[in-house]
Amino acid sequence: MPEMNIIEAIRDALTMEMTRDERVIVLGLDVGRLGGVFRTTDGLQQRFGKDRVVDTPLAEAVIIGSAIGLAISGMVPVAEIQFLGFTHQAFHQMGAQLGRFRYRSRGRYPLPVTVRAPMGGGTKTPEFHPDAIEAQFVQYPALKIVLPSNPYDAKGMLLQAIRDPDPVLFIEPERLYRKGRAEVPAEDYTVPFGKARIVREGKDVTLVAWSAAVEVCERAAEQLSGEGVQATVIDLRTLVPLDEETLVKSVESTGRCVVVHEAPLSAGFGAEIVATLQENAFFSLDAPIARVASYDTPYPPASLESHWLPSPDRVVKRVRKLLSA
Amino acid sequence: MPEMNIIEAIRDALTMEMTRDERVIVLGLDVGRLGGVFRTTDGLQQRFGKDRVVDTPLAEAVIIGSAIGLAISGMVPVAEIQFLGFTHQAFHQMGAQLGRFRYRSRGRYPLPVTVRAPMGGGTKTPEFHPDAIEAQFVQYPALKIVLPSNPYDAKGMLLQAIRDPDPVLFIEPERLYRKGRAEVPAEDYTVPFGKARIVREGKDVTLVAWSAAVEVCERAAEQLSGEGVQATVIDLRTLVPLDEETLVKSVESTGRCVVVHEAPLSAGFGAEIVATLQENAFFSLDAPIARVASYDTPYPPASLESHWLPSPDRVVKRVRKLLSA
Amino acid sequence: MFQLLDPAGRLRNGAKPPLDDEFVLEGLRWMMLSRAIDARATGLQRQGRLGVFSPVLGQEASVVGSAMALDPTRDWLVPQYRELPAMLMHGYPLHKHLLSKDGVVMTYFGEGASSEGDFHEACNLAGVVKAPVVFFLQNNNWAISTPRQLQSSAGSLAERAAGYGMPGVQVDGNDLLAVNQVSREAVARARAGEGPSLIEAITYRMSFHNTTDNPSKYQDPAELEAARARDPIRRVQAYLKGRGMWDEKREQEFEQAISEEIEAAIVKAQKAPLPNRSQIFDNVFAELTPRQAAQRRELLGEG
Amino acid sequence: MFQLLDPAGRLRNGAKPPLDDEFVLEGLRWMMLSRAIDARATGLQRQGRLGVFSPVLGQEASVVGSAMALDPTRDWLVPQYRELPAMLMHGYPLHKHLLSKDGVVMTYFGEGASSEGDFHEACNLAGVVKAPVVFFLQNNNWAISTPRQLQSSAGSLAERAAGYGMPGVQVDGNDLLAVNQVSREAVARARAGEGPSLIEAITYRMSFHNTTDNPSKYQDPAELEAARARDPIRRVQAYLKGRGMWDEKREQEFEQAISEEIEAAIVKAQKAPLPNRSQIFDNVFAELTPRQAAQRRELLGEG
Ligand SMILES: Cc1ncc(C[n+]2csc(CCOP(=O)(O)OP(=O)(O)O)c2C)c(N)n1
Ligand SMILES: Cc1ncc(C[n+]2csc(CCOP(=O)(O)OP(=O)(O)O)c2C)c(N)n1
Ligand SMILES: [Mg+2]
Ligand SMILES: [Mg+2]
Repeated sequence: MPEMNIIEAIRDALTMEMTRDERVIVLGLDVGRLGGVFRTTDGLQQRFGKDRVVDTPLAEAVIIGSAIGLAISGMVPVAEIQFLGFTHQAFHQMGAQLGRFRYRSRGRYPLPVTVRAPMGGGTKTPEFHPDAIEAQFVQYPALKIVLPSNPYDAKGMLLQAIRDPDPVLFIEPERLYRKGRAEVPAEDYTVPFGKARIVREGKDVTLVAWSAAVEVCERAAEQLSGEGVQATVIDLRTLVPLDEETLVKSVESTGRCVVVHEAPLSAGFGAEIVATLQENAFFSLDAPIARVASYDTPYPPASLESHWLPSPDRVVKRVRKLLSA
Repeated sequence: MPEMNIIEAIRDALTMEMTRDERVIVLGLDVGRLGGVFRTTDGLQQRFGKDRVVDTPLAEAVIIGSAIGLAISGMVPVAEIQFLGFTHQAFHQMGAQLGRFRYRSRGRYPLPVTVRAPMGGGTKTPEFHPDAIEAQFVQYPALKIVLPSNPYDAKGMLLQAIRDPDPVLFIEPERLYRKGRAEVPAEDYTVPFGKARIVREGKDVTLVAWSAAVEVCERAAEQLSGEGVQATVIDLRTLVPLDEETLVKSVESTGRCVVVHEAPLSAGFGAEIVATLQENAFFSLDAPIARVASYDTPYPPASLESHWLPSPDRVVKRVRKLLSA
Repeated sequence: MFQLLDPAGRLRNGAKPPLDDEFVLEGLRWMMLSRAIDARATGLQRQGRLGVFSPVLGQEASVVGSAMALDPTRDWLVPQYRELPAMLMHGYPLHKHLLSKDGVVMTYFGEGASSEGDFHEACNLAGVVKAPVVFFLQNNNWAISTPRQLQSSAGSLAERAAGYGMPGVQVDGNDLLAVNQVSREAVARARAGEGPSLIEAITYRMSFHNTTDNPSKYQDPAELEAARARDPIRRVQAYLKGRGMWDEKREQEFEQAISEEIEAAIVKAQKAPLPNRSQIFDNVFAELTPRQAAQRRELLGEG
Repeated sequence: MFQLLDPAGRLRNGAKPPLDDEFVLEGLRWMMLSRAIDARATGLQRQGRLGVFSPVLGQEASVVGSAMALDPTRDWLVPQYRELPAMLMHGYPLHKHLLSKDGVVMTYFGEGASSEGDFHEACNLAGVVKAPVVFFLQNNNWAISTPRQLQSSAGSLAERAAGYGMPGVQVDGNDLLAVNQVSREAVARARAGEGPSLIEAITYRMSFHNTTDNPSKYQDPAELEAARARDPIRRVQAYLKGRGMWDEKREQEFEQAISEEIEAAIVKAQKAPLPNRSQIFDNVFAELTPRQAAQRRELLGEG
């Protein structure tokens, strides 16, 4: 099986799906000749031409707006936004338009649109670039929100996203883009939405994360294991739809849970996980569910981001506290 | 003491503060000659002139942008957005700009800006208009988010908002704008942020709400009282800052809690309340904390909104279920 | 400002009639239908039998003249909310087909909406990709209470087109013939692959913004009076009269037919079943998420 | 396109020198400082001693000529990120004062940024309220890899000004004298209360977008070569040489002084204390919320 990093896995999925389905169009800033600022679309324009890999003017809202129009007229657009934080500029076209056409047209205009964007800090990019604002999009109930954390999922989930009959916000873990290769099947496969991945299993505590925070939890679990604490790590993969079943089952067995995410704590998606779990696994809980998140401040200067972002250390500390409670 | 409805209380606060502080400027769509689409600024332009009550072009982002610029240059702007749902168009100027100037300028440019907007359904306005998206703004940690639910708070909190040295999103309960008058002091007073209001006290369950949902809880509590169930109703008043103390104390005494809000359930601010309470009142809880919210769909057609929005009935049912658990 | 008919309904400069009389009559019928619906709907709203409603009153030539330039078998119409006759004419939006290779999109918006950033982004992108779009700006002088001169200090909004590399034209929006001509030119241009155009139709909102509005707070009655003298419907009627195609009898026939059409539509609408609450969950996604499905069960008491 | 100096540094049409030689020398010094910082910073970045960095290279006349039109005692400068010499000249932004009654704001942005809707909303509002703003558009032909012609099909971006009721002018952005002149005119206009202006400075990004970029993927080397022949620094040097104000000795002196200035700044920067993690919580609000205060205690291990 070939080995790929996340960038390569994404490129592989795009190439595959553009080959298979002529309706697939890639559009965004610098996706053409440059091949994307992270090179995820490298070589696609040479291969599929300028009509299918389109460099747009610098205007995020109309990138999403065009994707909506293309979808209505029968195409299957994959829009790239350079950083998720730049969707600030396109917010009104995302949830309030992209996420409502099927509903307001009573099913006449389903929008098979994928919006791809990298997210997250740890690479010393300034504010906007790293903004982890995934929870804001969950408040638009007709967008699917999916976040692969590794090359295998990146490919399988992107193929799923493009084929999905509804709009999907596909958020990529920027920090992990080139962090090591893993085996990725060369052939066509999809990873279904709404099915969390159990990264490792342990009996003492459940760590829940998505996107790059999964890697933080893995490192925390490793460290905890050295201390004799066995952690389950769950990679949520998709926030909408949410795999409540896997979450509940795990917490029922461990009785303790820490949710970890890169967004600031307050009103982050971690709160939703806690609210859901305490409702559905209440009588199994041995301790309150904890959250480890970034602090409630704007994104700090690059030299301080490592103190601001959730770290394996902070997760470990939180788990210790839970176990001693 | 004079009696006012919420519209009148807001107008009173604006008039008072514009008289007291020459730096206060009102700007927005139709705020001048028309006096605002809800008449909250009626008569202000005649009184304070066109330089202080400014009808802007139809562009929400630059309304917020101008407020930022005015604040940097020493003014105290109060921007009106006609409906909170129209902030979709201004999202990038709200959290990512208005909410970051003090931080990114290391304190050189604090922004004493107030953004006023009505929110909520129940008046048969179409999508956008009623969108309850308050939780999205909480993910911008340097915005204060405040939501009065009655005339007294509307005046006192608006005076507080305008005088606050930081940006405040002041969300008004549209459905309650003219729903009855209440006593409002004619004089100057402020309602501090971060202090919830205990609307009524009961020993059996705590109902938590903000904005127009407070009225839903009051009606539910009334109904429950007829069934012999005594409910505490807490009006949160401000989401940022959050009065955790009042919440925790109440739930410690009742052991049961239902959070009620108009936003769709998933990732609504109710989740944050639940997450916070289960962490800080875990051992006092007799049952999981419940949420009654709108469903996870786009805003439905007007004829169906009453089924979609949280109703006293749904709250009562949920409380009964909690008590029988 | 391009004009073919003067306010008295005379062809300017003794020009030849540019359109078939039957076509103009058809346009007039749509315009009169629109005006009659405005009156009837406002009445129903005042009786509490209809929700908030925005009349077209005064803008009928602008809406009808432009919409009649489209080919319903292949073009798309993307309205704002003040284009009822266009929607009746073509459906909302034209959806009988996916956009065909030579289909054209006509999109409507007010001078107020044109201050939003999206206007700029859309026009600019359309210019770059030579999209087959007609941007139809109805400048009716008002955005609720905000007058045109507070909306922009541009001399003409059509001038903005140059900044997007497309032609822009200002047309008398109360002149059915002129509106139709510039619209057909723009549609033809788009269809030929030459790219988008911007049309600024100068018209006037002769009524309230919508049924919740009170223009007496902000509108000078003299301005409204002046606008009435430029009434687009009377202009076409005068033109057709001059051509021997219109008289009182004809007017009565039209009005009678229109009134019957409207009453029939009201009866039909009243019989239409009210939406069922389960429809709240229809068409959210192709398939509901488990959480949405659970909420639906709760709503329907199946929980 | 307005020009005073041709690429060889000769005044066009035998015009009289429009600026004091000392002023031009001062401009040249800023331009040369900027270019030297670009080289040094790129070097530091390549050694891993500096973060991502965007050079000004090629645009020095555009940035310096415009910024020198401002009065630092009362005007404001609002840069994008490619205006380092302007920021060194005036601080970022000028903040010694609140905006005074006759203060002017000059704001910089690229032709790429001008495709965003905010450009439109800001220009339009500024036109309506006659804001004392100079919109300075640096058209350097690139937005990362996206060339000007994919950004807009407008013949000139300065033409957009008409749509906002303000004057627009295209100027040779590699001509210090011409940039300064149109900038001073726009500043004077704003200061006189006559409202905003749009300046489109035609220049060329002679380097990468920033240190993470690789222009060989998208740039035709011939185009870069052509741009080098229009180098803004050599143009001013040639002009001053013609006026007997520049020679090799002078050049060496300038370069020597600039190099010392930069090295001193680096030494100073290296000595500056690193920010402390507690600063994460500084200036979020005037006063932290209880929740933020608790988080701060946790961070500092005081929890
Ligand atoms: C984003 C947004 N902002 C504001 C409004 C409120 N609003 C509805 S119509 C209108 C005026 C629109 O004016 P114009 O575009 O000129 O169209 P007209 O009503 O004149 O046809 C306004 C301000 C809205 N619906 N959406
Ligand atoms: C909202 C947003 N979208 C995209 C970017 C990424 N980005 C940074 S600079 C740039 C190009 C800007 O081009 P231009 O405005 O012409 O300025 P230049 O770099 O040429 O000076 C892009 C696309 C961003 N920072 N913010
Ligand atoms: Mg209008
Ligand atoms: Mg550029």
